[in-house]
Amino acid sequence: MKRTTVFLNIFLNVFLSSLLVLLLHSCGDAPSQQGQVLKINGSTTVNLAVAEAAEVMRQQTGKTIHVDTQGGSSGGISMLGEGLVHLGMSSKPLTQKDREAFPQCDFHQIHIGDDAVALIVSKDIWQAGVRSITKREMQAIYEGRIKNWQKLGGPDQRIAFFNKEPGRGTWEVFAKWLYGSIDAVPQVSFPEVGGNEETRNKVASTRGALSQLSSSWADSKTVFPLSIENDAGEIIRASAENIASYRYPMSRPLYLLSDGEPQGDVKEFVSFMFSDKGQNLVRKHGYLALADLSK
Amino acid sequence: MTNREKSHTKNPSKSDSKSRRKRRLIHELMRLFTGFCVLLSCCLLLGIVSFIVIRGLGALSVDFLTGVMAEVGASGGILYQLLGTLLLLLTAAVVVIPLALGCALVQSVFLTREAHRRNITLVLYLLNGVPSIVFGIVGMIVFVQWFGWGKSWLAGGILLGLMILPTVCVTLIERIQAVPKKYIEAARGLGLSRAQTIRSVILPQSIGGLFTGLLLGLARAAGETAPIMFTATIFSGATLPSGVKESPVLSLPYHIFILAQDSYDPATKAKLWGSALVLIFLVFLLSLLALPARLRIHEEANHL
Amino acid sequence: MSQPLFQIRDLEILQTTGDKKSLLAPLNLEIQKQEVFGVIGPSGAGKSSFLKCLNRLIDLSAGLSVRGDIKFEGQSIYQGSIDADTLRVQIGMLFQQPVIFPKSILANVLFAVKHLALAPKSEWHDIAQRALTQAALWDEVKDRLSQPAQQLSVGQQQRLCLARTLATGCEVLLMDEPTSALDPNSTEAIEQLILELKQTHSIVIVTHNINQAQRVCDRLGFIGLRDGMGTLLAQGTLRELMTQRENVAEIDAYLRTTESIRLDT
Amino acid sequence: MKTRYSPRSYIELWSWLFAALTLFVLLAGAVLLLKDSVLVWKHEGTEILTGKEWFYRSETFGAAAMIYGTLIVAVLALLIAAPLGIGAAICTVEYLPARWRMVIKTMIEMLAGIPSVVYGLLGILILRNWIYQLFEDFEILSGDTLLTAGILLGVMILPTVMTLADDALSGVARAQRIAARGLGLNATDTIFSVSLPQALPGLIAALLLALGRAMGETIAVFLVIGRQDNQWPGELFSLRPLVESGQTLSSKLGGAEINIAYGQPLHWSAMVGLSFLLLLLVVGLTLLGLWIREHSKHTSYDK
Repeated sequence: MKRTTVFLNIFLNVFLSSLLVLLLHSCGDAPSQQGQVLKINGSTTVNLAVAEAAEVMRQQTGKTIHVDTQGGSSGGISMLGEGLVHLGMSSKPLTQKDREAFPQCDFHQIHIGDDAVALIVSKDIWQAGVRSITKREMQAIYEGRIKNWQKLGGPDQRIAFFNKEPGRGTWEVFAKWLYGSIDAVPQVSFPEVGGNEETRNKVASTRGALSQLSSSWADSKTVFPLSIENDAGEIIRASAENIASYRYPMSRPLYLLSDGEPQGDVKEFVSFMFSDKGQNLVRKHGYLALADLSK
Repeated sequence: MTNREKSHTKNPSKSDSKSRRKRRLIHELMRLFTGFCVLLSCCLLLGIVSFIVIRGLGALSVDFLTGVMAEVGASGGILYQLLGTLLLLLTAAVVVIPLALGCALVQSVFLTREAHRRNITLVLYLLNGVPSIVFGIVGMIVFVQWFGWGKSWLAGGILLGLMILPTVCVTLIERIQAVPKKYIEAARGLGLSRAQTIRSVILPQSIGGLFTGLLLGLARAAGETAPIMFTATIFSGATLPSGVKESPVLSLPYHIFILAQDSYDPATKAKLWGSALVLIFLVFLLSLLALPARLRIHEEANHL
Repeated sequence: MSQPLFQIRDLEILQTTGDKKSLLAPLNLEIQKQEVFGVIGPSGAGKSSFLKCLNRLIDLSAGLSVRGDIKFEGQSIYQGSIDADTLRVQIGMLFQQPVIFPKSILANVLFAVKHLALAPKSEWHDIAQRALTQAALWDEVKDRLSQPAQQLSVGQQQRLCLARTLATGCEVLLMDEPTSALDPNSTEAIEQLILELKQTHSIVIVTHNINQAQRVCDRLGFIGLRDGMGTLLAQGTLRELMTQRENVAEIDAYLRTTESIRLDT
Repeated sequence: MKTRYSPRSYIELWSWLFAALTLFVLLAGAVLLLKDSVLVWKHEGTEILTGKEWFYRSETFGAAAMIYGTLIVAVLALLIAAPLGIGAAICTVEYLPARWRMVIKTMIEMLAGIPSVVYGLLGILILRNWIYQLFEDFEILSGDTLLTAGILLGVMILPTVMTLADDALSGVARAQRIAARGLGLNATDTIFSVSLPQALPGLIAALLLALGRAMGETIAVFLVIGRQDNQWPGELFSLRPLVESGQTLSSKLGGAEINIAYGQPLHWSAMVGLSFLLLLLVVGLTLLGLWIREHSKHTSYDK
């Protein structure tokens, strides 16, 4: 009997004190003003390099850096726009529309490396000899006018097109290449994929599959990047040179986004990304570092 | 009279045995079918668990449990993911215990009208049915937007606590109702007030139900991703929180969810399965801890 | 006399769990056809368990096992390949509490007939009427056969259970304290029924009440507790049992606790 | 209710306080969902229920295809979980000795403890490939189908069905079974004539509650359903859509779109509206299940 009473009392105390703590903390200043936590959110593509850079920074400086990938690039843009994070990650250039959506935010794009969006196919299609695709063909697939690989010189196999989730930088780069602007993209519904590994896994295990994927993930073992045939009939591979020189049409810069000129912790982090160590991490994850671009 | 009376069983002995054979056959088929159901269910469990054990065991080590994630999940351990999940569970427990005690006592002791009691039960059932993603969305509206907490461990803990409230509460109510009436009457007869009766008779007899329910509920909460992904956890960088606002934690389910979609390095895969194994182990541990109490209740119920 | 109804040889009930002690010491007994055999003794001595052995309903009790054998009409029911379910059709049972299925009165009476397909559908009504008449319930329920059986009084429910058992055409009835839950009037009705059914059925009845035993039973067996086990300590007519009183302390102790009876009535 | 009732002790006050807090939190949650989705109700009206098109860029928000997906996946899950779960419950309650029952019950409840994200992983790695190979002849596009999600969910809700069915069956009085056995019915006859009819309301309630669970499940479904919008079937009763990708309310809510919607009032309110619809569906089913259980209590036999 006594035990229970004691238990109840202890419990009440714990509970009330935790309530108190809660209240005190909600009244406290937001860490953003104290500048203790650096929060980063956005593109899963950029995340790989940034998250590892954050690991190094954490060890070197003891700072707390939160990295998350909610909603991909547009998640990064909107959360920066709403003031929820200090740095956004984006794998596509900002559009006018993005800026208009968050007028209170002074977006700065910080170019940290380059990548390209590859159109990847599964092994059976690659082995059947399909190596390149034109913009017109891709449009026809996207609009549902071409549904079989035969039309592209491939086997008699339905095209299993996995569309990258809207809001992903990959999708926006792809859409811009295909239709000039995102608003011009027709309304279509395809099965959607999100993360890069999910895309690679699903394309690799599906015959006749086609999807958009960061070129660094296209390993040419499980999934294979198609070359793009331009209007002049040139076939352009998503090679490092072609991406660096922007000959490959879906080359894209990778950005960190800040609200205003980077300052304090943000500036420190950005400088780290520009340093050799930071740039090496960009390379480590298969992207092109800034130095490779200026070649 | 005997003969006449027996006629309907003895006479058509042939058709009788035919119907008996038919019933016998149905019996055997039914046993076969239901036995198969049990076997299949158990095989599913064993299959799933052994699949995860086989894939994840390689990653498991002390360093894995006590190390910090490195190289975006490809190396290092899951210390903060594990601690984050434990913190969320602890918070959920702290949140749910007073609520569950309050609701259970009101339902089974203070409310005297059957209709009112039923209403509380109804609310609990409804709460039990609320999809976990809806908890996530509501949490996002309340904690992230309205309170301006950003992502916070406390928000996750509160949401998980509310989510498991029905499990805890219903188990507790069952235990309270199982307290023999005569004890309560005896206590009241001795002149104890209602509050004293609760403290000295009802709670000591039924507090086990609270813990059983809590363990079962936490086992469910430990694996939930949907309520916390918008409100409490991030992918990397958080350690232990020092405040409420803008204080996310890492967590095992979210870790697995993200890596399942975005793991570049094959080394990450092994770590991913290792994390899944640790999570399952945690969940099983919680359910197993609740087992002795449940077995005892079961035995008692059998002897009554 | 012809072959006995039950020939019980070294029947023993063991616990399979816990301390594995024996609940019923090896028991030998013969029960004749067309007699009412009563089993009396203190509670907890295993009378009910013993009764359940006779139609193998004991199989359903978890944690108990049976050793020894019973021959029913000369046929072994534990060692042979007899079907326990078929056995239970032949040996009906009445429980302490009336157990009514949540169905109509008619559906209750015909429950076994229907689910065991004992008779074609055309005969069902006759069977129901006959069984209810035998259980002295027909006049009370004939106008409301399709009403829920739960509406009957407890005494009526017990008679309905009896009718339900009789409808299977069983020859033997086992009764486990059938009147202990009933009021005096209903008890009297059941006792009256037992005396009538005696003409056509063999009956084994467990009872607490020595007066009842005197009223309805031809012979009795006394199962008492000795060394913590249920043991058959005496058998015979009530008068024979009374004469054992001096020899067997347990019987004496039991009779002291029950109401005194007058033997000469 | 508040009449002449004054709490008489600290503990009582405390209980009422927390019970009231629970109720308040619940109501507040529901009201918030409704409030935050007002915009979309105004914008779409009933179109959100009947509209088959969801294109957020042109502000067309019709959830019919998602509701269809949700229902189909949940029903598929139930078709798998119901026979298996009820069968297993029958076996443990009616055929197996009591000590076995607890062992198996515990094992199956552990199946319930496996986190849904782990189920999702298994779905991606194993199940979708099985489905893809199994239905190769139907020229299915990929392994991400409604069927895959349904099967995965079926396994996931199996413990719920089994546990609740177990409760319903063991709620049937033992005396009823013994009485039937005493009349000469074998164990199976007893199941069909006594246990199942009496447990039926409980079983139906169990299935409805499990159905609600299935509808709310997010993460596992998200990973294997394909997340293809606007998959309204050409023919409502054709089986073909089962082996195609689709979208459920919860998989939509778990996806990236919610982050796009964040900060755009109409789109955000449409997403909140979806969660309100989901809540409504599940609450409706739960109420129906409970109503059946309550309602039949009065007609069934107690004691």
